[in-house]
Amino acid sequence: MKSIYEYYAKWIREGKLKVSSDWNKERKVKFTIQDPCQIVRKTFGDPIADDLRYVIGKVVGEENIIEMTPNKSNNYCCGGGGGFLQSGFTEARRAYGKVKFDQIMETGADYCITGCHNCHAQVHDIGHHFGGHYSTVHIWTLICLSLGVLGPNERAYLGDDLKDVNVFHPESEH
Amino acid sequence: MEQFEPVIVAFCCHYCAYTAADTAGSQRLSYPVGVKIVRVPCTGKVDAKHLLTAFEKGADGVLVAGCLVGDCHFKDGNVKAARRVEFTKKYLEEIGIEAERLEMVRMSAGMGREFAETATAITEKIRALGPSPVKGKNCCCGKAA
Amino acid sequence: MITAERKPLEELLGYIAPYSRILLLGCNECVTVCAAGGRKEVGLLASALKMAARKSGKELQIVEHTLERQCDPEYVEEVASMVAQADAVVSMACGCGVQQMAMRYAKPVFPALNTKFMGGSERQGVWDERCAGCGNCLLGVTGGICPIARCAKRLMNGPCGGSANGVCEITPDVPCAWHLIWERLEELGQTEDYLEIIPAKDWKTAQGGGPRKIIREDLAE
Amino acid sequence: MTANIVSITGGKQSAFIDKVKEILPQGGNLNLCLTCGACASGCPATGLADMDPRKFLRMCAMGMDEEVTTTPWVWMCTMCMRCIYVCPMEINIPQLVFNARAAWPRENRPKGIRDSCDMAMRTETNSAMGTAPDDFKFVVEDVLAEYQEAQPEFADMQAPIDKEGAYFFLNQNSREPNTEPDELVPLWKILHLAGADWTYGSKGWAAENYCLFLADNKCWEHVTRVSAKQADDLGCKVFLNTE
Amino acid sequence: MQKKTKLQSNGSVLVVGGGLGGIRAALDLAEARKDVILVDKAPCIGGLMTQLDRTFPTNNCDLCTVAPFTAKDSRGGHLDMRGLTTVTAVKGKEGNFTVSLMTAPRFVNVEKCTACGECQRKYPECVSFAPGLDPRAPTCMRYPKATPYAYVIDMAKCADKEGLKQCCPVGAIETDALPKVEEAQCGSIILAAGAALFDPSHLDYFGYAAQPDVVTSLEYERILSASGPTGGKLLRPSNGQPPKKVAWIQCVGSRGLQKGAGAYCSSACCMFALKEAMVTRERFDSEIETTIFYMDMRAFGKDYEKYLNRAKEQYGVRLVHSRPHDVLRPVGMDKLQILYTVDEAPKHITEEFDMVVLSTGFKMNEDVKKLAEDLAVELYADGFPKTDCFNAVATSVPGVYVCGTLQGGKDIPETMTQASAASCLAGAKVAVTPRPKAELPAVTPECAGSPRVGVLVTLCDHESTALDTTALVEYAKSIPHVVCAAAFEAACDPSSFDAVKAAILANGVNRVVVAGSSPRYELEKYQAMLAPVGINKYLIEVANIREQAAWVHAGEPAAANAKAKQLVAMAVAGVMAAKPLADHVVPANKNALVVGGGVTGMTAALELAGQGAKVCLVEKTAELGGVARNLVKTIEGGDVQALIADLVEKTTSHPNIKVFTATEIVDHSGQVGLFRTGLSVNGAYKEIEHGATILATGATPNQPQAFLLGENSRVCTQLDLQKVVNEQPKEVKKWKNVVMIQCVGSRDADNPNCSRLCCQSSIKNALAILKENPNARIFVLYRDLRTYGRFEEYYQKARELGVIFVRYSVDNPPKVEAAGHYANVTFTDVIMGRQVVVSADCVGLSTGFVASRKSNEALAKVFGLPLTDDGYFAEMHVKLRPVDMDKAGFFVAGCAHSPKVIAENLTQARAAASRAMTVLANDTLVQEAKFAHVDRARCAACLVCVRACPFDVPQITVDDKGLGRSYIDPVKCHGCGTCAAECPAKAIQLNQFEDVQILSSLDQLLAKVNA
Repeated sequence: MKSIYEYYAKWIREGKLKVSSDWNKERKVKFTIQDPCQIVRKTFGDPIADDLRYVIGKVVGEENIIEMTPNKSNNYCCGGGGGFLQSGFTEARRAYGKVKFDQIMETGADYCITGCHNCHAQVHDIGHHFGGHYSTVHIWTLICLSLGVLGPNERAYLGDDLKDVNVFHPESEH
Repeated sequence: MEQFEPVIVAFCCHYCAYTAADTAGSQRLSYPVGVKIVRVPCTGKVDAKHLLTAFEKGADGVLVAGCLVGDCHFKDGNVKAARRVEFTKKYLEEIGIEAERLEMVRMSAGMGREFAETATAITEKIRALGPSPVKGKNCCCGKAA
Repeated sequence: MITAERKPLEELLGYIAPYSRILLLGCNECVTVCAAGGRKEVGLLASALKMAARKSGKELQIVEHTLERQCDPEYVEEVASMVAQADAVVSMACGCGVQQMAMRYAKPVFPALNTKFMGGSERQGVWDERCAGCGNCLLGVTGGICPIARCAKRLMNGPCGGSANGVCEITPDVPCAWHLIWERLEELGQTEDYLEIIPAKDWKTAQGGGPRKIIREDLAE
Repeated sequence: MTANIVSITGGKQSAFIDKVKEILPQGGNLNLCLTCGACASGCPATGLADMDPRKFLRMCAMGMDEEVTTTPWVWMCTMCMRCIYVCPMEINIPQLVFNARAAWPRENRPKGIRDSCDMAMRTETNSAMGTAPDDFKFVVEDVLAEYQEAQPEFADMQAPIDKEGAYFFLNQNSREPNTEPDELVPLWKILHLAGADWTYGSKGWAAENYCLFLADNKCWEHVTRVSAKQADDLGCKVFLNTE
Repeated sequence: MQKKTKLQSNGSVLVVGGGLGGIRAALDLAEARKDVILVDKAPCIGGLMTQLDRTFPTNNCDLCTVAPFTAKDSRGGHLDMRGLTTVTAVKGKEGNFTVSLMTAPRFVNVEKCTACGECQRKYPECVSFAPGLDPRAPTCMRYPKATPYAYVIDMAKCADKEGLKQCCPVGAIETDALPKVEEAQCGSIILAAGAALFDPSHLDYFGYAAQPDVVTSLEYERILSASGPTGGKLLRPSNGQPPKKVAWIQCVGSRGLQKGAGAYCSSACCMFALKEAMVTRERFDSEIETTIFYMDMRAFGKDYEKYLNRAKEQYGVRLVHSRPHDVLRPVGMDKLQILYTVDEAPKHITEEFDMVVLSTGFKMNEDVKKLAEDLAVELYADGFPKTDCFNAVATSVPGVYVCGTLQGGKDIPETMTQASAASCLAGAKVAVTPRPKAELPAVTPECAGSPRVGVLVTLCDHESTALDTTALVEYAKSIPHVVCAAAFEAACDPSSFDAVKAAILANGVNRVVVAGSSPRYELEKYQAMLAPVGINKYLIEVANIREQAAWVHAGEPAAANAKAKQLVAMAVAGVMAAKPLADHVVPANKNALVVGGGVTGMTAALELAGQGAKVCLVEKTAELGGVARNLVKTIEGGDVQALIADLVEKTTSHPNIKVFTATEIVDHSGQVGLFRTGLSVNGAYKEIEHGATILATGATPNQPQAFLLGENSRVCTQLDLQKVVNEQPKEVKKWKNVVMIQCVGSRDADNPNCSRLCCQSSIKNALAILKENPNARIFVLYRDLRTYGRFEEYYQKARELGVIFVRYSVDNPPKVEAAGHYANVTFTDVIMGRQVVVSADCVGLSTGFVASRKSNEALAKVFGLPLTDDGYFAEMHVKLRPVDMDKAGFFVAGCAHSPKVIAENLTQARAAASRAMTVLANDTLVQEAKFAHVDRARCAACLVCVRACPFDVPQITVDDKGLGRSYIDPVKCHGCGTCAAECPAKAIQLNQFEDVQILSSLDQLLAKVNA
């Protein structure tokens, strides 16, 4: 049982994934990271969070990461886990997520990178609900973006600012 | 005219201020040469008579330097000294000597820096006040050097 | 014990203005105990006078001496040679000592102290008035607390209307003597003494009868 | 207030917390609480349903079983483990919450979670959306073909299912194949470019486990076993969690 | 006979560790004339305490309280002190250990080094010591007056060995020095090497590793310290600004089961935090807000509860019962955020602070652990040594003792007590070595003759670069009465001393002025050196021309030279006015009186008797054993009744002990070494003579009227409860619910202090109940659970077994009501916000102890000893002298000092015995002539001195002429001079500091220097 973050980092270190953050050199789009409780605190601890940061740093540029506080193993759960999303206690879930929302807003980042579906859905939802301006994005989307292989149809969660960046086979849009 | 260099007698408790002065020395923290130290076993030993005599003999200022409150090796000698300093200040005022020329300060043995700073500060204060008004013509105490 | 306090320096400087050789004379009795005129105070005053005089350009010569007791002629006799070499004497004794000196010597004698009262020490550095020397002691019926020395109005039969919460209406930090007397009598179970009316006081035995004198015939020569 | 008084009389009865202690190694340290409040200070669910982890544990300790097994708070806890992370006594509050969930009659548990679990139980894929193996296979193959064609650089990209002996066994959240299939592709591309030897399983590919959240022990164990078995059967070395 | 063989087994005691505990143990032994080797791996002794700023509960500065310890030359040749030394191997057993010692090179010859600092200025990179926060203290020494007073060099960091060697003006640097390996024989070993502190770097949620403003309590202490990195200014490490809000988080690394924490309580951190908070407000800025986040505020030591109250009420230190989850600093924010919650409501609170202090606990030191393992000492899993349940300083290996934080986390007084106790036991194993008889020089007529002053200028060239010593010597010669003056440069060279002595004899010098460094270093040295040539030790004056001229005015040579001359002139004036004095010699009685026949008194008596002292043990009641007779077992399982039986047997049969039961103390006189005490033995008067006295009179179990105690049969005290559990197990088996209430009659207005032992005794009883009846429900209602040290593990055990602990506040105490067969206890559980009513079969009240006020007051009056406000005997120094009393020769042990558990009482008994042996080992006692004397002809018997003396020494006594005059006992006088300053008749003078000496110095000081 392994987390794929470890391999993302490994592959980048080994040069198998030739990622580049050049696309963001000028743009300076800012990213923050939601560490998934399940993978970081509950399973692999800070080393996996460091791998995740290594990957994201290579992909968007280290200088464009703005950390939430707290983070890594001591991160604050977004409130998507444990079945909360499906439990029907929507109001409580959003109240729970308000702290996370504030933390994201505090960073001023344009994007919150999430590594897990629960987080993605919750972070996306609270952003929407509390009127945040950030987008919520999977890490794989950004890896492909930085590899220059992200097609037009794979950008559902990118904001308008990145919709047209490095588009791979723009003609394939449907 | 040469700058007035006040002569200040510092009665220092062996256990704190005297040691602090040693610490200042070993740390090469300079203070004015006019500050002369008289070692006492406790500021509780410092008599009002010693304070007045210092002025009578021509001191421009007098410092009584004892331990921090609660630190006295003899329980409360420093507190008694503080009361005596207050008493003497009133006497000085009657005589016509500015009470600020006499001061009680407190420090611990490790406070070498504080000792140097205090000695410097009081010297500056006295310098601003000028020579002691009771320094008579017959009194042979002029500049220290 | 007789208690006293030092006079302001200014007053003393006024007395001795014409003189430059001063004998400053302390007393090792009451005024030593009440920290007004013992050897230590003599030293302080000598310093202070010299400095104050020097401020006005005058160098004082002060001889310091403290007698065992300044109100006895034999002791006073001891300083004859010192007095001879002085222009004036400043006495740090009580009024009795000053007068003893003045009677014996033809030189000017000045008091350095204001003699205050007959008192006792409450604690280190604090003295309060206890006895007015009335010549007819009532303490036996007032529970050992004197209503003459300790009541501002010298009342003989209970407190005045101004006594409230146990304090004197004239000086609120002084306890009402009659309040104290009552408490003390209660403590001793002698409250019936309080009911006894004390007749109007005959002040003849006090200073009211003029200067007093005691003669012990067996001792007096 | 009177209504709220907790009355303790008579002998000790086996309480909810005791049962949970029996299940957990070292009893989950559940008795060791120092009531320091570190858990409550850091729990994101503190204050929801007028509860916090310390209070919940305290009520369990006081034997207030009815209240602790009916409070909806247990469904608001995400078992994120911020509590146990700092607890000086390393008390397993998340497991206590899990068991409190399990104490609810299944029919009273939140419908959304229950349905998702039930759905997963109906198919060997474990998909909470009920995606059948064939449907998954179809979607994967369809999307793959589309991209192989549209983006010739990825013409030989693969998305194998049940490839025996593959190094990685990949799981996949049901959301992509069901609602946003294009989102499957970036991961495939990465794996392709990295030259990873991987496979999905026709059984047990779904990454989500709502039965766990439902605290349905039997079901979540089943779900987990299906995935693990498939990975083992295919001879995969590494079970790669994609989220 | 057996005792004798032990004493004859020659050798010394090895003390490992030169912290406070090690120093105390070594000094005790040396003073009791036992040979000691004290080793420490650090270059100088002093240990952890020298890094502290001030210590609780006196908030004293430690620097000056520790300095006399380490500098005092009272070792009498018995103490062999070695820095940079480690024990590499140990062979043999009790009475005959062979230890291998390795001394790492210091690269500085301590004998030659004058601590001038030249090497440090030229080669600062070789300075290696880092006392937290700052890589380098102002000097490399751990604190400014480190003993030995010399530098140490880290040769590994030195690139230019030759240059370094050359830079030393006295050639003290030995760059090629090699480690020295030696073997030593010793009869017993004391491990006093202290403990390490928990490193919180890995606790990401507290932010220590990432945030400069998060510091450990020791680092904060360094910031407060005058010798610390900020020179005694309280500044935030992040930005150098003074903080406005500081928070402490308690129990970091203690009371935990995860992330490397110890399960035990470190015992000292609560007080430490309180002290830091108070000092912060008192000394730096009373506007600084101080907040302590705690789990239980453990102020269990003597008078510590009052200290806690003072912190809260007088200093406004805020206490929050909460363990925060996080210390955060969001990106871009200047301040730290603490996230916590309170008991009353489930909600988050975020509060901003400028600094956060983590109260990190003690951990076993790995080096020490290795040594303990080499010695085959049994250790707990956490590495701390296992010790006997009735003997906290005895390890599993006979002859190996432990004390201080090495034995487990503790504060300074407890360390000092254990150190003395360890030295008592270790010292019993080695022989007394004869001390050369001290020849006291007589005050000869010559020394009082017409003054002939010799001036010795002893500064070395490098120390006096600013000074022209030749000119100084010439100047000195010109001073009237100076008959010779000379400079001798190599003050450390013994041959130059001979020249000096010759010069003194040749010139008929009878008074000496030493112009050199501070009298704090020079005076004792020259007093000893010049005694053989007939110079009275009180006719030597030191002119401090090093610290006060050469160094402080190094930049202005003209001023420095003028000042040096003036200082010499002043010293000459002073020494001219000085009087020759003789030290006092007091013959010593070598017997001891022990008052109190409880376990403490018996233990003290046995230890003294075992070391050869004759002991009178006086017990008020008809029986030995004291309050402990009511106890069954200790929490560890120790059998108290067996202990008492054993002690009684040994005490009554020991040939050196005479027991007087049903005996009261009637009167007392005399002084240390020569006391006389009158006893009423069964009504008959008897007088005994003794040299030292130990008070072990115990305390009284409290019986407050509260919670239906004495009214309802279900309600009892913990002492009663213990009896019931022991004697009526059948009854206990029937119990369903038990409630215990803590702090009944303690920590309240009537009895403000904590009784210390109740928390563990409730837990002991709870565990005993559960052993009989595992199904019983037990509730313990407490204010702060004070299971310090290893008691914490029993607290954990009790929780594990289901005991429920509920906090209550004084504002909302529990209620106990009779309810038929039961007692109903109603209390609030704040966490749930609910009232709870328990129908209890038994309510156990932790009623604690109160001082035996009446009998203590009577004894205090007879002996002339001080009591604390709440009626316990007051020790001399709550920190450093926990068993010594103000009156020399008196020692206190056990509950008479303050309530404590049996093991602690026994430790204190042994400590008191050890301290008493330092008195009893001497045939005579030498007292320095540092006392005030009264001119009876001048005395007015005014009582000012009687009232002013801080130690109640002056008395108005009637002389043979019937004259009542003040008398100051030279043996009792501490020499502060307060009486002399206040005497209105100027009848009192203080030896060595007489008015004439001070005034002559003043005269000289203010006279013009003709330079």
